[in-house]
Amino acid sequence: NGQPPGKPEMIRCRSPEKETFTCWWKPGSDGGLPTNYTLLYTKEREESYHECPDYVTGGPNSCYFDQKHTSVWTIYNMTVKATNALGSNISTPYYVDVAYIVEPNPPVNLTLEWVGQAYASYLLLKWVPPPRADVRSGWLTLEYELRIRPKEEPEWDNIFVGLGTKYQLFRLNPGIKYVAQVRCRSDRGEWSQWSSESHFQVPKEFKLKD
Amino acid sequence: NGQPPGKPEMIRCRSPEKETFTCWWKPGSDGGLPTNYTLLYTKEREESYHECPDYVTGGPNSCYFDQKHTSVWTIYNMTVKATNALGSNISTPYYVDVAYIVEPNPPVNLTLEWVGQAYASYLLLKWVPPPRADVRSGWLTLEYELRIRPKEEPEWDNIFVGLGTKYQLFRLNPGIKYVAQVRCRSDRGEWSQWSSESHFQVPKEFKLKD
Amino acid sequence: PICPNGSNSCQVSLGDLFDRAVRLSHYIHSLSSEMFNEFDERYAQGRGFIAKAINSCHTSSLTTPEDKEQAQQIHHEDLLNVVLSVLRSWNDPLLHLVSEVQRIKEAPDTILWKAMEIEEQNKRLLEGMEKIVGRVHPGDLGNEVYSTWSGLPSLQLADEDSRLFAFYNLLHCFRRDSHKIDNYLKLLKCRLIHDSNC
Repeated sequence: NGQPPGKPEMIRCRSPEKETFTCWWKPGSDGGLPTNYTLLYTKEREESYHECPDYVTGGPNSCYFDQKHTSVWTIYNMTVKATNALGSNISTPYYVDVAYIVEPNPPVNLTLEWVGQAYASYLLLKWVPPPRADVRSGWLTLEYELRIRPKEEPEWDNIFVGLGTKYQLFRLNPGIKYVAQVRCRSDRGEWSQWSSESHFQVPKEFKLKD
Repeated sequence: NGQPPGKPEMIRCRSPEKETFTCWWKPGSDGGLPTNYTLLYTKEREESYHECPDYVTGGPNSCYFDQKHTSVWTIYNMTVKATNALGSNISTPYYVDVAYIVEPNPPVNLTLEWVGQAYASYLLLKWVPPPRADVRSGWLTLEYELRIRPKEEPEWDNIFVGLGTKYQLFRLNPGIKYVAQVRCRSDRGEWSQWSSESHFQVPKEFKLKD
Repeated sequence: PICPNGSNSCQVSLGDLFDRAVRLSHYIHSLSSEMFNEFDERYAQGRGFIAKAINSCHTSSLTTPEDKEQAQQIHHEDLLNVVLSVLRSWNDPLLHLVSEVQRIKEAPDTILWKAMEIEEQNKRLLEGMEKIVGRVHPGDLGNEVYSTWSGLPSLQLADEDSRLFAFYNLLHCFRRDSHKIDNYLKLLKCRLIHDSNC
């Protein structure tokens, strides 16, 4: 007994640094039989089909494209085919432009430092781009967003920072403990995950300038 | 009496827009006699010597090369010769490629405008590239940097803006007077001088989100 | 979503192609400037290499615009071909640069990493330029004109001064040519995509 496999579906592709990328699919039903999956893709204006170069690196139901197989100059048209003893089923075509699927890894080393000035003390937040991101001169231009909240409060306050990797935060309440995170995105892609949390206790006695 | 002139020295060349450039030299001692200076140069891929086309436009001890006499990605080998009644003295050869001596004039028309929004008011800073820089055709590409500080504070806060000519600044202290300046550079060249200062007083009564 | 109506119109726009090419050429020029400056500071101080580097780039046989007027008068197809020719002329030397840099005494990793990164990104930019040329004037992959490079033996000379000069000259020439490519691409992008109104 058993059935031909259900229709698989491409669900997501992601590139951490516009140099490699990974795509994932969601299998359909396997019809109760051993089913295997083949990902095939063509590039813009090309007739020839290529098979996924690496089914392993990206984990189950995935295809990993290393630098050699990654091009930012073309659109990929990919389908995944499920096959078992009783037949096969192909996903609807899925189009990918690597420049639009960039989701960097989170920034690292978020540090919080209190700068007490006579006039306007502030909290200086500093961080570093994610490792492996060739961001120095613009191949991957990263923008940053901060979020901060008093430790006891649920609601975050989001601050879009832009290109810089530091930020001065004025007008914090004395004596309060704050939690902060930072994330980044390539100007055309998705936001990264938030960095790990950093904590800071604002000094009690600093004079708040009226 | 008197002496032959001391040895002059080429000290600096600068191009404001990669279309013309000016070089300056430092005279040696004039030996107590009237001394005149001649700048001679050769250009890569050319055998012949040329004399400075314009000793006036760039001010004393200078040579100005207009568009007709300016080639980029070409090494100029120049020397300056001091001559008086008792002899002459020649500077050591000075090599320059216009591609690497671009130092633009400062940006102009830096305006500061308060944008009061329900959720987050901000200061909108806008500016315009320096007049003679041809950014429109793409011949020159400029990056910008802002600096801002409360009028009473000595320390500036520098913000690298990148290619844009406007910037939104959130989180300013209500009622405080701020001073801002902007500068620019071309690709890998020198930063321009800072623009003239612009001042702005943040409104007192805007609702501060706690 | 990209390609909403299926694959017939499904391609990266010319504007996006130029955007990526300019971003890459800017990055490559930045890397080449850093590499040249690093090498110059570490190995070339006081050796007068600049004087010997005049008229010594293997690409100087290629006719390229040398000022704004020339660059604006040249037809865009010809300027695209200039970019292709200069890029192709560097495939071979950049490949050898990566292997030969490893033989320089105490060459810092940063110079080696940059040489590898530049060789990789230059190939990527050439792929993009061939795509752009194919899009701007289909059917013509650009004349296969480029300058051959015969500098490998000089990178392997026994005499250290001569060998270091050979490296200096190669890095000096690549910094110059990568700056030309970056500049020409920014001009082309403004002309073809933004109607000369960047």
